[in-house]
Amino acid sequence: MSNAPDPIYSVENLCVRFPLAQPFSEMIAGKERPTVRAVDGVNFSIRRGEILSLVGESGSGKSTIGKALLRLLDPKVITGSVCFEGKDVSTFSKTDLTTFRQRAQMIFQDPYQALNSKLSNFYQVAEPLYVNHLTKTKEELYERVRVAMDQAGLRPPESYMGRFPHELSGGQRQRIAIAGAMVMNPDFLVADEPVSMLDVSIRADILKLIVGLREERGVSCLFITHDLSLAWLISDRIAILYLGKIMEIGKAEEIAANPLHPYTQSLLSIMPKLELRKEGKRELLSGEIPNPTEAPKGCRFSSRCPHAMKRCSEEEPAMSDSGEGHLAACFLLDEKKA
Amino acid sequence: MALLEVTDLHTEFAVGKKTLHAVDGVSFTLEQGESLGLVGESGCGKTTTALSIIKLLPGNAQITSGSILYQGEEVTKKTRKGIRDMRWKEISIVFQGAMNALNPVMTIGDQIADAILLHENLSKEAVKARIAELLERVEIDRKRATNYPHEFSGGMRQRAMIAMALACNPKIIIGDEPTTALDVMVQAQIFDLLERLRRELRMAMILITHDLSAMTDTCDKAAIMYAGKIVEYVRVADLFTEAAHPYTRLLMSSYPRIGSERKMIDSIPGTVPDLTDPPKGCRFCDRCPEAMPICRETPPPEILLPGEHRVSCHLPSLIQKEGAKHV
Amino acid sequence: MNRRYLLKKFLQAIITVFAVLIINYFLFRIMPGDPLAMLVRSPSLSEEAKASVAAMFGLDKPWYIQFFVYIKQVFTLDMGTSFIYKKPVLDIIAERIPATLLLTVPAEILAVFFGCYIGMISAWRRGTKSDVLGTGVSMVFYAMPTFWLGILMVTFFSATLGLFPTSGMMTTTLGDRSFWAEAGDVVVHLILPVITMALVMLGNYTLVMRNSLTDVLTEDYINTAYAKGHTAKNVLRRHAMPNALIPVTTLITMNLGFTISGALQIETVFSWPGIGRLMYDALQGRDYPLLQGIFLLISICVVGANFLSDILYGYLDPRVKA
Amino acid sequence: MITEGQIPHIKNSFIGSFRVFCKNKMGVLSLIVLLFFIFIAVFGQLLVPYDPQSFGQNGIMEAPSASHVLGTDEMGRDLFGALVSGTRTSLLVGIFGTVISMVVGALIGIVSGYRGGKIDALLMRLTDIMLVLPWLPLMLVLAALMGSSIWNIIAVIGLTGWAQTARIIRAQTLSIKERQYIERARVIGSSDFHIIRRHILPDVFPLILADAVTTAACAIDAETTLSFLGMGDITRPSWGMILHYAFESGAASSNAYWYLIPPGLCVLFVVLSFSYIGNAFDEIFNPRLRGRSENGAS
Repeated sequence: MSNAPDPIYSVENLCVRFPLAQPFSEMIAGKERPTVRAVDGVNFSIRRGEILSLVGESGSGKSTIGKALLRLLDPKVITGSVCFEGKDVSTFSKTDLTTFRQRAQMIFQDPYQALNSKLSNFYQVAEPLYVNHLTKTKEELYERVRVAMDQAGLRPPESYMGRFPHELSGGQRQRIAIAGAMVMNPDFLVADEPVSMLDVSIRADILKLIVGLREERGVSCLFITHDLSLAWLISDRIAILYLGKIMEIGKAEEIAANPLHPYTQSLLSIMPKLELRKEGKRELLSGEIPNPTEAPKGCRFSSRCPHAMKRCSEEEPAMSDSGEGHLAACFLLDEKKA
Repeated sequence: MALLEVTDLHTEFAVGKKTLHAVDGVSFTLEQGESLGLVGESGCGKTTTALSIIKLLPGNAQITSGSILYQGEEVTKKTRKGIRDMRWKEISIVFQGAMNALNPVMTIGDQIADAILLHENLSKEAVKARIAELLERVEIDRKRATNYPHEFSGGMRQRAMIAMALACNPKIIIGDEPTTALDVMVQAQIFDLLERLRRELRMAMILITHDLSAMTDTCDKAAIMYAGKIVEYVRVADLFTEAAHPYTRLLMSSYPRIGSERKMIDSIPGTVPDLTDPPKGCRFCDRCPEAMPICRETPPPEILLPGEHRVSCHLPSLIQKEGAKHV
Repeated sequence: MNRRYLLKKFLQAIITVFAVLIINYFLFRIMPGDPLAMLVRSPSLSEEAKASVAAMFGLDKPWYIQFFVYIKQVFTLDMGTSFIYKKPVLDIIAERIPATLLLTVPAEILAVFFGCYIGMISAWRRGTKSDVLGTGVSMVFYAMPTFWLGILMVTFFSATLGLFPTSGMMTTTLGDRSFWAEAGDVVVHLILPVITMALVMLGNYTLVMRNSLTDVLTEDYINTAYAKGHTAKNVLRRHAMPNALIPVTTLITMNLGFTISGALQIETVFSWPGIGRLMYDALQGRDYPLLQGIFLLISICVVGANFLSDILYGYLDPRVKA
Repeated sequence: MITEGQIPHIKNSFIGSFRVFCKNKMGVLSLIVLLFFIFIAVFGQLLVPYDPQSFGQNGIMEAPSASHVLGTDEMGRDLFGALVSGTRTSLLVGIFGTVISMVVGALIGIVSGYRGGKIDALLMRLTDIMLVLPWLPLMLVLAALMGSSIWNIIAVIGLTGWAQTARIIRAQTLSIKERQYIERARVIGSSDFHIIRRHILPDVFPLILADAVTTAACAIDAETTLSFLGMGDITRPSWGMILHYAFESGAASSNAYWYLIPPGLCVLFVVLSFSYIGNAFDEIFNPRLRGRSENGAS
């Protein structure tokens, strides 16, 4: 872990509002488009060489945050600031953006979809170099592709280059995708559920690869997952998301050993432990995560919280620090302190 | 007499000119009220095994040998009518991905009624009352019987599917990856519900899953399948301490154990063998860290260990284990 | 189906009708070169007719006034006077509508019924001989030029076998007859054109039904139905067909609007005195007011049929939301 | 060691697709029929012993004989010669009309699908309007107003036929746009142009091809109908025009089968071939899109 004081990313009060479908008639009438808040005021930072995990169910906005970090969303839908090395990504000039695209990369969830099946593995890995005109000679291009594939564990690289993604297994494809990200020597990586589509038996390889990049090259990473136990396994810190907002953030060990927010506690209790479970140990929540358009008032978790009080549906709890950067947004914590 | 007894089941698919041995000599028994987990990676034949029981196989698949005894009757010899009468009334299924498994143009109530009326001669009112009771059992408001599937959330659809599966009071319920594509919390809810209903209604259950961890809270016994065969058959209570087959043990170490010591999980290198041309020895030998020369040549013997524990492996430590019996 | 969906579709239809009006306007006025010269290019036009064209289209006024006059004419149902028939366009069209309906309605019913049936059998027995035959025959009729099939029918059944009259709607030389004798005569005249038209439309419905049902049969809920213990026939009847019929029904409704243009060829070949034949005559005689009126009528029929199909879709498919 | 130049970049899917195509018997047969007609269109004139426009020396309405394989028409012209020169016109209209409607349709479809937003809304409204316009009457009116030159007919067919293509291409572009490899292409810094050229066009192209075949069938059918209804180009006789003269001269009632059957059969064979090839393409490239409707086929 790094002691460098300046974070590679700092995110302040990030909100993302997606416009909903609007009839053509209303569009020409100039009516304001209805929106849905996918991300609703999120603050966090990622230190150099750190792996931060975003954990949440579908609809929690975790992938949207990942895209916002990489400036993949329409700037019109974003408010708040996302700073990469102290500079707001929305203010990037064209040249800034070109450098930025080389330094921040992404790994996708589905290795079957993230690679264009009509292009060879070589091209998949070499494409970033092509589109950014990063290599001058063919030899240099070939060498960089070879090194990246080797690093991604595709050995020998030559045996993969001429083939196409559909000739490979899911794990090998994900390695191609990782090689395609590594070929530019990025400093930062968004890994969006990189193992959720893979067989259990090969998840470890991909996770080791990501951890290895951090260990050997100091690559920082935002690891997006729905699986708290995977987040706990590989990351330094974990942020728990619920309906577009961070409920709890802190060191991975802290979150696992001493969860503060009721949502985290419940998530933790249903994680499989591969041991005989004692009766009643699971704290199941009722219902499902509401649609972001119908988020409850006050604390957005209040509609499913087993400890919900009257206050919870009236006002929204602020993040409170319980020491060592372990923060949670819940009124129960205030009561404990008081 | 066991409720369901499957012996040496072989089911094959015709793929072009080749034959794919999807299920290759599978045996297990299921007692009344018992739940069995069929676990394995995708393509190892677990769904085919389950669907063979009610002969719900695609046109290019066929049960080639073996016997399936349901309440002492041979299913493979039943007439079409006999099979149809058995489906849903005796054995029902909760399919994966309830969005597609429910008919989009019928209301939930009508779809449940469709199943009831097919097997029972009930009055309109009785059917209506039954639907309301079923929906409440799965914690859905009875008024929502008039809703269409698309008006339900993912978890609710799966609950409705469960209600439909219970419609004719079956003795066995098959869950075919019932929680894929659902959120972790909803997954836990569905497993919890299935487990509760099974106990209340004293049904037997076969749970098909690729996720070893999902099954451990729900099942009494686990059958670990690899490439069309059951490699290990063990009580879940013993699984964590007694797992004997190298595949089972590797599979167990590919899950992180949150709360204990942080240790990187393991992977199983290599890929599943081609089932149109399976290896002649042990099917796991290419990926097994403990493979011996004999593993490539001879199929492993089945070893009976104490406590209904069966393992198919050549490992001497197993063969010579105390109380081990050869089959 | 909710109100918003209906409203949205209704608005769309209104916008489309308006667009059609505009296209219609420009189509007949803003052509390359001098519009009057363009319009009266036909040498057979008399001076009187030329003057009436100029007056009717108001070509001496600025274009926005012309457009306003045109819109006003449309809304007051004043479509001008036909060159050939020297009567108001609207009256002529109204006279011809019953004949076209008499032809198209039975043809449509026959085509829908047999097309859907053949399509259903083809999909259900996909790959068998009956599928290859059913699909093959449908494709042949689908690919055939409509008028050619009509001519062949006339040649074979009327000219060679002498079974049916070759053209027209009734035999005019017979003088006064009872109503039933006249009706019988019309039916005899109707058989060939109706069969021809039904055969031509049949192919489209067969193929759509087949594709739709084939897709439905691969869905998971079909498997669920089998697992419940339904017989194959019941699965088809209760679970597959209700789903497969949704796109087919909307297509059939949508096609209703196009039926008149299909009738054009049939009516021409069989000299059937309907809207289609009228349009052919108007084209031959370059009768622009009449042509414009018919074109507007057909376009609005199509827009109306589309709107109807949207409503029907919203009614049949519970998934449709605004 | 392999050098970069030896490594394939883009999958040559043509050979693979062709193999799949070859398994479709009707598709292969249709392709052969079509190639035969194209051959006739190009070299056919060499086979005809008579000048198609010359008349007077021959008998009128003669049944087929050794000197006139397909007989003669009411003005004594050799019908075999007319049929051969009609092939050229019909195929010309079919091909050019298709090319225009494909270019327009694909352009609108890709722009609409890729850009989205207001441009998309506007273009799709336009497409919807084009789709509901009854195109046979529209073509007739346009042909009547613009004059019956073959190029006008091609323009009319091209400009009325693109809407269905635009819709299909837009739908496909939308679905491709949502794929993760497009997102990945953006993450690595690709320009819109690069994404369209490298990722969208190659994926849309098979669909354009499949749709082109169907459109070609419609275009030939449309030309035939236009000509039959007397809106054809008199200087370039086509199959439809032969049928027009046949009908006008009362060939139906006088049972002049040699005058009526061959041109219709030619249209039928060509249209049917295009349809079967289209079916085969659909099965290769996009089995899910089979259910689409053909609006406006009158």
